This record gives sequence, C-alpha cells and structure tokens, in this order.
Amino acid sequence: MSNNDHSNHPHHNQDHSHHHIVSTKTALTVAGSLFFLTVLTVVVSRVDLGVWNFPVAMLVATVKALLVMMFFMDLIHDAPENSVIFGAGFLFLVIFFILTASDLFFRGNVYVKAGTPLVATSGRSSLKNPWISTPELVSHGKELFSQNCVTCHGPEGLGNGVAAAGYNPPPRNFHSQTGWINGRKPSNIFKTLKEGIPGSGMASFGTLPIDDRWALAAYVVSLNSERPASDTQEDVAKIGYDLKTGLAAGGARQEEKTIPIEFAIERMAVAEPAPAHGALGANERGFTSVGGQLYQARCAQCHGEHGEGGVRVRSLGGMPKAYITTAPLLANRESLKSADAFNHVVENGLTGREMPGSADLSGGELSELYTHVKWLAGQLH
Amino acid sequence: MSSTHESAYPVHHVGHHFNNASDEFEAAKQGMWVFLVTEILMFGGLFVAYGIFRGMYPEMYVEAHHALQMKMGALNTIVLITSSLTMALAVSATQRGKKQRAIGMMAATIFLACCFLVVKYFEYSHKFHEGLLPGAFYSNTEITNPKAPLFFSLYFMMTGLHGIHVLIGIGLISWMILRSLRNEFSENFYTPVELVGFYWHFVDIVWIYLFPLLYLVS
Amino acid sequence: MQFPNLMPIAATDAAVRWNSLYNFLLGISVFFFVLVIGAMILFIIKYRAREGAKTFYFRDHHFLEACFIAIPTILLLGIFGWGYSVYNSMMRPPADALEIHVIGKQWLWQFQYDNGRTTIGNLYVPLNKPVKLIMTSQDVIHDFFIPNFRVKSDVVPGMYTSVWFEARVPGEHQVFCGMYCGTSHSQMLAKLVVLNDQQWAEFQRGKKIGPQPDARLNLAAEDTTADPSEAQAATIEPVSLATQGRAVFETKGCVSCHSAGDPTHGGANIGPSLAGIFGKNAALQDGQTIRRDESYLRQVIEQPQSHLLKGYQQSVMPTFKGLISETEMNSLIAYIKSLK
Amino acid sequence: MSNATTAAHGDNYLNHEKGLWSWLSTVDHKRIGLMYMATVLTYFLIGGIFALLIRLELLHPTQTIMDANTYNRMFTYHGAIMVFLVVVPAIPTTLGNFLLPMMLGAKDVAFPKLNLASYYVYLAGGLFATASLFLRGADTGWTFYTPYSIRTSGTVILVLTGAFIAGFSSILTGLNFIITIHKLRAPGLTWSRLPLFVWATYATSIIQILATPVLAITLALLVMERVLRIGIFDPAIGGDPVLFQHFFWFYSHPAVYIMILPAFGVVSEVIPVFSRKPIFGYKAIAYSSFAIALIAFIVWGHHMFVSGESEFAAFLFSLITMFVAVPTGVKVFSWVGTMYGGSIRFNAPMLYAFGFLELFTVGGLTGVFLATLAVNVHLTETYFVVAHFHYVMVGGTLMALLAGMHFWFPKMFGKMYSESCARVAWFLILVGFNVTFFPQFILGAQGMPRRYWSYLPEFTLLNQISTVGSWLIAAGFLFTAFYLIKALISGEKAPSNPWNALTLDWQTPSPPPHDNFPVTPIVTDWPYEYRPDGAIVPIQGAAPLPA
Repeated sequence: MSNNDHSNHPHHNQDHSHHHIVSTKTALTVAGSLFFLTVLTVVVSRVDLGVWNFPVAMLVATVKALLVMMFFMDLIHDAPENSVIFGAGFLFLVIFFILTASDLFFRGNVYVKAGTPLVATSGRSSLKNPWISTPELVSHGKELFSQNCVTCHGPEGLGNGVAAAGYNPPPRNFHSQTGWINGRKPSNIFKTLKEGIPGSGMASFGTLPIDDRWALAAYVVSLNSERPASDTQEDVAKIGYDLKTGLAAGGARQEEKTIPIEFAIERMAVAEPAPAHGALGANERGFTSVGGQLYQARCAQCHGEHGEGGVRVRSLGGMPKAYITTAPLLANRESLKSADAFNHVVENGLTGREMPGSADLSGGELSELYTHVKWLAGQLH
Repeated sequence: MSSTHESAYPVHHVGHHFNNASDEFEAAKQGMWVFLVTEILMFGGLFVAYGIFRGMYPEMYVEAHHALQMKMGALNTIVLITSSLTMALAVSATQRGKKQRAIGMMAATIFLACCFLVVKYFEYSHKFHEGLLPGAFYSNTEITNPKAPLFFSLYFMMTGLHGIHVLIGIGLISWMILRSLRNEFSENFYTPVELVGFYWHFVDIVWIYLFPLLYLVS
Repeated sequence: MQFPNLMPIAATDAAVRWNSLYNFLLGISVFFFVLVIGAMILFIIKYRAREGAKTFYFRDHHFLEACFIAIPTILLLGIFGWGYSVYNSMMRPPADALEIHVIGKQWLWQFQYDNGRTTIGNLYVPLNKPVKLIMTSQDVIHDFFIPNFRVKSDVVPGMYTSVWFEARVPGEHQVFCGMYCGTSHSQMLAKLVVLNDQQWAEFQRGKKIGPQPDARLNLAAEDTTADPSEAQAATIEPVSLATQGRAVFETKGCVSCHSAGDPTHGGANIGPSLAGIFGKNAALQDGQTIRRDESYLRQVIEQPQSHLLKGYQQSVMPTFKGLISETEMNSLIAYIKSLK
Repeated sequence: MSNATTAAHGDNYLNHEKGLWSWLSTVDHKRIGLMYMATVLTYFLIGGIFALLIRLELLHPTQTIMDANTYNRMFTYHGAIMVFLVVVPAIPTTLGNFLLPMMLGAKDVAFPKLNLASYYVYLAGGLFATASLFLRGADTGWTFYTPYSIRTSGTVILVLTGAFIAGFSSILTGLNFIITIHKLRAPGLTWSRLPLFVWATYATSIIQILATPVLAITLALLVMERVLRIGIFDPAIGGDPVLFQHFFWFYSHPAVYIMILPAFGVVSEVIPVFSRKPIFGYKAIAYSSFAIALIAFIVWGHHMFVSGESEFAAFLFSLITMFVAVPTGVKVFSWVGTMYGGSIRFNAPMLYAFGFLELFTVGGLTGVFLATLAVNVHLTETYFVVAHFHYVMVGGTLMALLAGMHFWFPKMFGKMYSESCARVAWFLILVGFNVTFFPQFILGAQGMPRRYWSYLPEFTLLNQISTVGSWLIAAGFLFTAFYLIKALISGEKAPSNPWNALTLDWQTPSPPPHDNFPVTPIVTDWPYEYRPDGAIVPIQGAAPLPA
C-alpha cells in the first residue's frame, strides 16, 4: 500500500475503543445459563403440563434466544435502532403466523362431520309396495334398462350386448328360466342390483335410487315369458325392506351413500403392519409410473405396499367393528385375468367386501393401474 | 507479531463514501442486522408451515416426533451453544487484538460445527433407514398416521435449511481464520469477524427454537 | 353485433342485493373520480404558467388533511359493513337446502345428485328452492363461477368448499371455471339449468331434460305463475339428431379436448380431431388399422383406452360409460358423422 | 480536491473511465443504475411483446394465432417477467440507484460492491427465467398455484429458480438503501428535510427486506415439491394448497406496494417542481408511505376470498384492506392540493404525472370494489381484476417510471429530448392504455374469467377494442424509444438544472461527476421551498454551480 493512497483516506483505522467488548466472564455465565435452560426444557417436556407444555417450551427457547442476542450478539450495548430492526423481524413473523392461522384454524367444516352420513340421502321409497309390478313401473324400468344394462345384457335382455363377449360367466339371458343365482323374484333381482354378483361381471347398481331398482326389477321380470312366483312379505323382509317405514334394507343410509374414494380409504384402513417383503424395492416402480402412483394413493393402504394383502380393513357398513383381511393380489385372480374384469372391479368396487369403487378414474389411469397391479402380482410368489 | 504497527497490519481502507471508520463499521453492522431480519423471515416461512400443521394435526406431531432421537437433538443443542460461546470469545479476542487466541477459538467453533453435522448425519441416516422420508417417499410402517409424512417433510426442510446455514458458517469462519492469519484484523479493525459472529449466533438461535419444536413435542 | 349488457342478469335475490351494493360503489367511484380528476383539470387550466403570475405559498392545512383521513375512513367502514352483510347472506345456506355434489376435473364438471344420478356439463336445479353445492376437485384447483348468481368458489382438491343459491329465473345459466387449471381451462364450461317444478320432478324420476332456453331470455317471464308448459313446449320442436349431438358434444365436455374442425366452434387438440374421420381408416398405436365406424366410436367413447391412435402414448380421456345415455350416444355419433 | 477541478473540464461519471469492462465492473451507483435500466427495459420489451401476442390471440373468440398451450405459456411469461423482472425492480433499481445517494448528498450507496453484486444476481435470475423459454417453458401463471404447478410438465423449476434469485437481488438492494438512508445523509439533511422520493424508497426497502425472504422460502419449497414431492402444498400427500396461497401472497401483496410506492415518490417530486409550489402535506405524504407499507403486510388474504379461506379470515382481511385506501387517498388529495394555486408547466414529466393521477385514481377506486367482500366474490378471477391491477401497476408504476425518466433524463445523460415528440407519445400511451384496459372492467363485470384462451362470442366486441388499444400503447412506446435514443445521440446539451428543481440531485452538473458532488453539500432547508415570486434560492448545496 502506497503512502499516497494512504493520504487520501485520512480517517483510516479510526479506532472504535468506545465499542463494548464482551468479557470472558459474561460469555461463560451466559453459556452456563444456556446449558441449564437446555436441560430444564428437556426435563419439563417429560412432565405432563397439559396445554402448558408447549408455551413453557417456547418460553424457555425465547429466554435462551434473548440471552444469545443480548450478550453474545451484544445487543444491549448496541444502538437501540438495531434492536428495533431485529425485533421487527420477529414481529412480522408473528403477524405472518397469526393471519395465516386466522384462515386455516377457522375454516368452516363445509362437509358433514365424521359420524354423520356423507351424503344425506333418504333410503325411503316413494312407492307403495314397490315389489308389485305396475305398467308405469315396467315402462320406467325399460328406460332405465336402456341406459344401464343394454351394454352387457343386450337390448332385448338376451345376454348378448356389445360388451358381453368380455365376460365369463356371460351376462344373464333374462329370457331363460334357469341359472339365476339369486332367484327370479323381483326382490331377488333387487338384491342382485343392490349387491352385484361377486365373481361375475355383474356389478352393484347400488347407486341407482331405490325406486329405479324396483322399476328395473319389474322390467326384467316382465321380459320372461314365465312369470316367477310373487314376492311374499318374508321375501321382502329378507332383503331388509322395512314394510312400515318404507326404508330399504336396514342401515339404508349407509347403503345409499356414495363417498369419495379417498374418504372411504381413509376411514377404512386400519393400521396393521404389513408382512415384510424386504426383497421388493418399494420405490423401484412405486413412484415412477402413473399406475404406481395411483396404486400408492388408492390401493396400497388396503392391499399393501406390494399387493401382498394381509391388511385388516374395517367395515364401514352396519358393523363398524368388523374386519376383513385382504388377500394377496395374485395373478390367478379372476379380476386380474383381463383388463375389462379389472376395470369393472375397480370402477364399481365389490359390494359386501368393502372394496370401494373408483368410478372417477379415467380410462388411461385404469390401464396404467392395471399394468402396475399385474406387475405387482408378478412379483408375488 | 512485528514491532512496527504500520507495516505489520495491512491497512484497511475506509470506503470513499464514508466519513470515518466508525461510520463504516456502524453501517456494516446495521447492514448485518438487516440481513439477519431477512433470515428470520426466510426461516419464518418454515416455522409458520410447522405451526399451521401442528395446529391442524396435533396428535400426528406427537406420534411422529417419537421417531426423532431426543438425546441426539439435546446433544446437538449443547454442541451448538458451546460453539456460540467459542465464537463470542473469538470475537472479543479479535477486538482485543489477541490473534492467536481468536484463531484458536474460531478453530474450536469450526470443530464444534463439524460435530454438529456429524451428529446430524447419523440422525439423517437413521431416518433414511427407517423410511422416515419426506412426503411421497415416506415408507415407514410404524408411524401410520396418514399425515405423518408432512412432519418429516418439515423436519428435513427445517433442519436441512439450518444445516446449509451451518455449512456456510463453517466456510465463513474458515475465511476469517485465513484473514486473521494474514494479519488483516486488529483492535482497530475487526468488522468481518464480528459480523460472522452475528451470523453464527443467529444459526444458534434458529436451532434453539428447532430443538423444542421438533424433538420435544408433547 | 349488438352491444352487450354491462352486467349479467341477476337471477337470485342475493344477486339483486349484490347489484345494489355494486351500483352504490359505482356511484361513489364516479363521484370521487370526478372530484379528483375534475379538480386536477380545473387547476391545470386555471393555474397554468403565465408571465408574472404569483403562486400561492402554503405547506399544509391540518383541518383539510384530517378530512382527507376521516371522510374516507367513515365511508370505507360503511362499505365494508354493507359488503360483509351481503357476503354473509351469500355464505350461509338455509338448513333445508338441497345438496348437490360437484366434482371438478381437468376439464369438465361432474354433478352428483342425491338420487344417485350423475350428469356431466349440465347441472340441473329446481326453481325457487335453495341449493347448496358441495364441491371438490379431483386434480388441481378449479373454480365454480355462476355470473348470473354472483357466486363463485374455488374447487380445491383435498377439501370441500360450497356455494349456495336460490334460483329465480328458469332456463340455462352459464357456468365458468374461474381458476386457471391448464390447457383447456377456457373450455371448462357448464350450464346450470334451472327447472320448474314439473321438469324437476321428471328429472328426479330419471327423465332426460332437453335443452332449455337461455335464462337471459327468460328474465321477462320471471313471474313464476307463468304456465310451465310453455317453456316445455319450446323444447319439443323436432331437432335433427346431429344437432342434438352437437349439444351433447358441448355439454359432456368433448369440446374441451376434441376439435370438430369447425372454426367457429372452438375445440382444443388434446385428443384427435373428429372432423371428417367417419368411415375412414385410421392407424393405431400397435400398428393395426381400424375403420372408424359407429361401433368403433361407441367403443372409444365408453372405453377410451381400447384403441390408441398412432401418435398417442396414452389415453387421458375419462370413460363415459354410464355417464352418457343411449340416446345421447346415438346423437353424438350422428353429429360426428355429420362433421366434414 | 482533484475531482472538483476536473468536473469543470467535463469529467463526469459517463466518461470517468472508459471501456466495456469499466462498466461491467463498476461500483458507481449511477452506472449500476443505468445498467439496471438497460436490462429492465430489455425485459420490458420481451414482456411487452408477449402482451401484444396475448391481445392478438384474443382478437377472435377462438384460436387466432396460437393454441391454448402456447397461450398459457405466453401469459405465464408475461406475468412473471413483468412482475419479477420489470415492475418490482423498475423504479428502485434504476431511478433509486441513480438518485438516492445524490438526493442524500452522498458519494455512493453504503455497500457499493454489494450493489454491483445485486445487479448480477438480478441478471442471473432473469437469465434463468428466460432460459426456460427456450426449453419447454412453464404454464403455471406467474402465481404458481399448487397443485397445478406441481403436476404440470415443463421447466417450472427454472422459472422458480429465476424468481428466487431475482428475489435476492431485491433483498440486497433494499438492505443497501436502508443503510444508505440511515448512515449517509449529508450534514443538515434531517429526516424532515428528506425528499419524498427518499421517503418512498425507504418504505419500499423495508417491504423488500421483510417480504421477499418469504417468497424465497416459498419458491424453494415449491421446487422441493417438484423434486422431492415433500407434499406441504400438495393435497395428494396431505398438504394444503391454500397454505401455498398464503405464503405466496404474504410476499406478493406487499410486492404490489414495492411496485407502487416508488411511483408515489417520483410523482411527489415531479408535481411540486412543475407547479412551482411547495408540496402540500409533506408529512402526510411521508407518513402515509409508511402506513401503506405497514398495512401492506396484513391484507394479503384479500386475494383469497373465494379460495376456501375461512369467513373469519375474510372478515379480517376485508376490514384491514379498506384502510389501505385511506393513506392512498391522502396522497392523491395532497398532489391535487399541490397544484392548487401553482404555476403549472406542461413539460413531459408533468404530463405523465397527470396520466398517473388519472390511471391511478381509476385503479385505486376499483380496488375498493375488490376489497368489498361480497363484490369481490363475483369480480375476482375475472377481467375486472386484470384491468384493476394493470391500472395500478402499468398506469401507476409505468407512468411514474416514464415521468421519472423524462424528468431525470437531462441529469443522467446531459442531453435534452424533443418536448413535442414526448407529448405525442404521452397522448398515444395514455389513450391506448385506457382503450385497452377500460373495456376489461366491463368484461370482468359481465363475468369473463381471466386466463381464457377462448371466450364466449358475446365478449367479442370489447375484446377487440382492447386489442386495438394494445397497438396504440405499443406505438407510443416505440415512439418513446425512438426520440429518447435520438436525444442520446444528437440531443441538445442539457443545463445542470433545466427544471429549476430544488432537490440535491439537481445541484450538481449534468451529467454528474464521478463522486456526485464537487464538495459535500450542506443542507439548510427542505427541498420544496418554491417561493411565490418564482425566485430560485440556492437553498441546498454549498457549491456554486457552473453557469
């Protein structure tokens, strides 16, 4: 450094002897207090103070922070404006938190609270003695039939709809007299509509209104040249139809409601350690493919991370304490034999087995999911 | 140390826009305070997210925090407080012109910071092993609260950002040691050391809050 | 082209209350605008620089400044109170409101009624009955916006939001998606169809409701004593199948992704264009060729993943199985046939 | 001092050192200000071209020139570039950098090297953001709302990184200015003698310091969402998308005051000079800047009235928002009050100040509509909002930037521009602006949502009027660029104080010497002492000026 330069800056090396220096003694005392307070906060956290645990922990932390600020950072000997500046940082942080909380902690619960039905539908039928066929009922049923059934059962109910080829067993021919698994009476058909026929392509049409289901039953019965026996009161009672109140099937409220799939899963799955499948990398495929992500989001909670099953699933219906345990997703399952069968199960769910339907999935998502589940099934031996 | 004052210390030049060194020092110090305010608010975003989710899912926090090793956290708190102490002593040593002592204290600070990171490394690898990973990668089967991945997202973001600050602090203190060795500081000029000290104490303050928030939920 | 109305029609009582508040704000704004800008122009002219003119000298005027603070404060508090009371009535549905579930997804609206019916693109509600929409989204944030009712709410994945209204004007009301949600955001439209008692009863029994006149045309007939069969009569005029199909094409959201090759008709290009495809051969992803006839169209509408066209890696089209009636399917196919 | 003697011989900051490197490595606040100006104007050009393309696309209800995906990218980049790279830094980094030390009578900002560093940080941020344009681009909108911004493909991370980095530039500039104002005022320049531009810049800097770090952490978390799927803002993993909106608006609402407060400062300087009268209500204007800065932090939730926000929060935020209008009103009334009884001259800066008042008044009054809870429900997310914030940001900030650029152009470059050209351009821009954006208020009230690539046929006419207006604005800006560049090359030499203004920045030669002032000035009075007889009293600055 040249002297010339030097002379241009006559004030260099102004000493600031007025500046306060933290003494070693002060520093050690402060550190000691900090150690003590650390131990104190750990000890206090072990004592149950109810709601006061958190404020006490924060109070201790704030005292510690203040000690560091005042003595290590020597704010007590600094210009007061610096304290104001630093304090402003904390002040605005508090503002940030309080106003954000004013939203998130005060959100009205738009949706019905847990324990009440998610969709307030009445399971009540507006028809009197709905199992008795009337011409109006049949014609309404015919309309519904053309909307809901013809794809599989064909326009005349011969079991020859466009999608029939994909199903084994094939869709029912309503003109035949034999082979009806649940029987041919209106109440039997109502039951089939309500629950579907597990193991076949017949899904539950429980989402249809009760009157519509009775209308469909009446229409299907009318297709057959040979009329079945009429329903007795016992038949109607057997499917849970309450003659006095007109409420369909005990716990109709639960039966009727449709809830979003995420809710269903959240409410059903029970924490139960899944069997270890250490050899399978959980994330190899898990998050890389669309199907894998869908599986993780919607299926893994009940079927296990790798489709290994063994998870206890709570029943949502009339027996909230009952459980079923899921089986492994093995490749020889009916539902995994064809994409159609798989889609059917996923879209409509399996009534009576607590499997909720996911009708909101797009075709692309379904096929991705199918690929992933097939892959998972292939990994299970 | 050389006997002639002028030649021993490289002269620090006061900026041409300042009247004198004292003004420059005060300006630099206040600049640092303002900078620390921005740091408060940057960490603040994470603290607010933490607070909001804690308010919404308190039982999840209680359940999830058991996976953290409180002893490790407490140990790290002690380590970091000690490093704050050594840093404070390093600053006052520099202010008194005691170069050797200052360098020793700063080296101790770096050593403690490294200890902190080593403990952190063990904690992290334990979490990885247990599948206690942030968000979508969460694969732990013991803590099954559906919101638990959020806690670990926050844990990793908060301690991660803090860890980055510790790393930066190690770099800054090393630089200060280097400049001390080059005799750039004296009892008349020690601004950089004092400012790095502020930074380091701030890192300590953040941890003072992180410790009870993450490890001592009840 | 006629100059459009300045405001959409007010089709609920809340919208009428909203209008009075809005008009008040408009009046007050015009007043202050004229006050400030008028004073500015007056001063500009009166005190423009002239030779030898002396300027005034004053630095401040405490009373005037106090007025600058006090008068706006009082006014603003009043506006706030009025705004909050209208907002409050818009937010609190009556307990007996009919609940309908709304699901937003890229890029269509799906409505679920408590009788189990599901519709896409058309939301049917009864006239003069409070309706509460319980809304959620399947993917990203959408926003359900009915200008004629002055209500709007974001539709957020992972939570439920709601709006409510009591429609006073029958007919079709436009619904927009107000929150940017991706490529076809501007085509994520829906119609809110307000039905009179008779139509509503039919709808609940599962009947199909034909297209209704635009609610703006119905405003004159707001009188609810009007014979409901008149509105009915307007809808049973014979309409060609292809024209009906065009309506299906719009209401079911097809138009969000498929171009109809009709430049006046919008249509994005997420999926293949449908113009002039009927009866022609098309190459599939797996190398095969397929003739695009009626059964092909039906199949891909019901199971979009069944035939992937060459150039498409995967199908993002949702399945319409069960969401589209046979009649609608037929008219839709007739419409696609008619496209050149 | 050697500087004092050389100054008389034409040594100024422009020719003090020569060569490109002397510019790129300069720590002179004036040169850094000009570098910022060049960069900001470049980004303004890019963002402006996007705006024209957006308007062109909306000429017809359906596709006009581009498909929906391109359109979505266009408005995203228009918004992101205009907000993060143009309007936020526009006045503080260009005029602020150039003028703040001069108005304080200082030789430079407190940390000159940091100042240069923040320029390069800003440049790097801008390059990151624009680089993504050449890859797949981002279509999130400048607001980056989750979960769309988490799911959509494209180079969102690059844009986020760009905004993140540019944010740090903003923080460092704010820090620098605060310390400069605290520590580097000339002798006698007490707080009550500070020019109002300095007050406004000070309030702006405080917001930059307190709000921008939250943007940084928000964007960093969003990057983490995309990279690590942490799920804090992603409902699919249990997070809350509305929380993101709180984080985002905690910065972005105060950010609109980062944009508009410096504009208030510029207008507060221009109006008294051209009215030849003391500013009316000096204290009211100065304190109202602070009131606005403070209230700015506690109103962000009014962007979210329909987002699913709680009614309680909506109540609070709407109530507090109303109070923003009070200090803003005080300012507007005070400016008009300053004109009362003045001797008003119609130079280009004053014309732009008139334009500012007109546009800002409309923008401010429509802000009251949006602050009113029930009214907001219908108007938010429609073109009404688009028109409102363009009236405030373009009509306010850009008009003030133009006022400031015309006001200080002679000081910066020592050249005069053509006054008649400036008037033509002013007319084009003002008329074009109103034609473009006023119809959008009506569109919004009718219910046309924003960010629509296609629209219902009934909205056609107003959209077409708006598009035609955008061409007028473009013509105005092109013409401005033309005559300002012409003035740079062959403009008349400017005197040191062409407008007879009183602030310290005018009490030094044009262009200023390297160290700003030949001798450190000593301040004895406030900077608005315009006497009724029009006499110019050299109130500030100790050095006699060269003739």
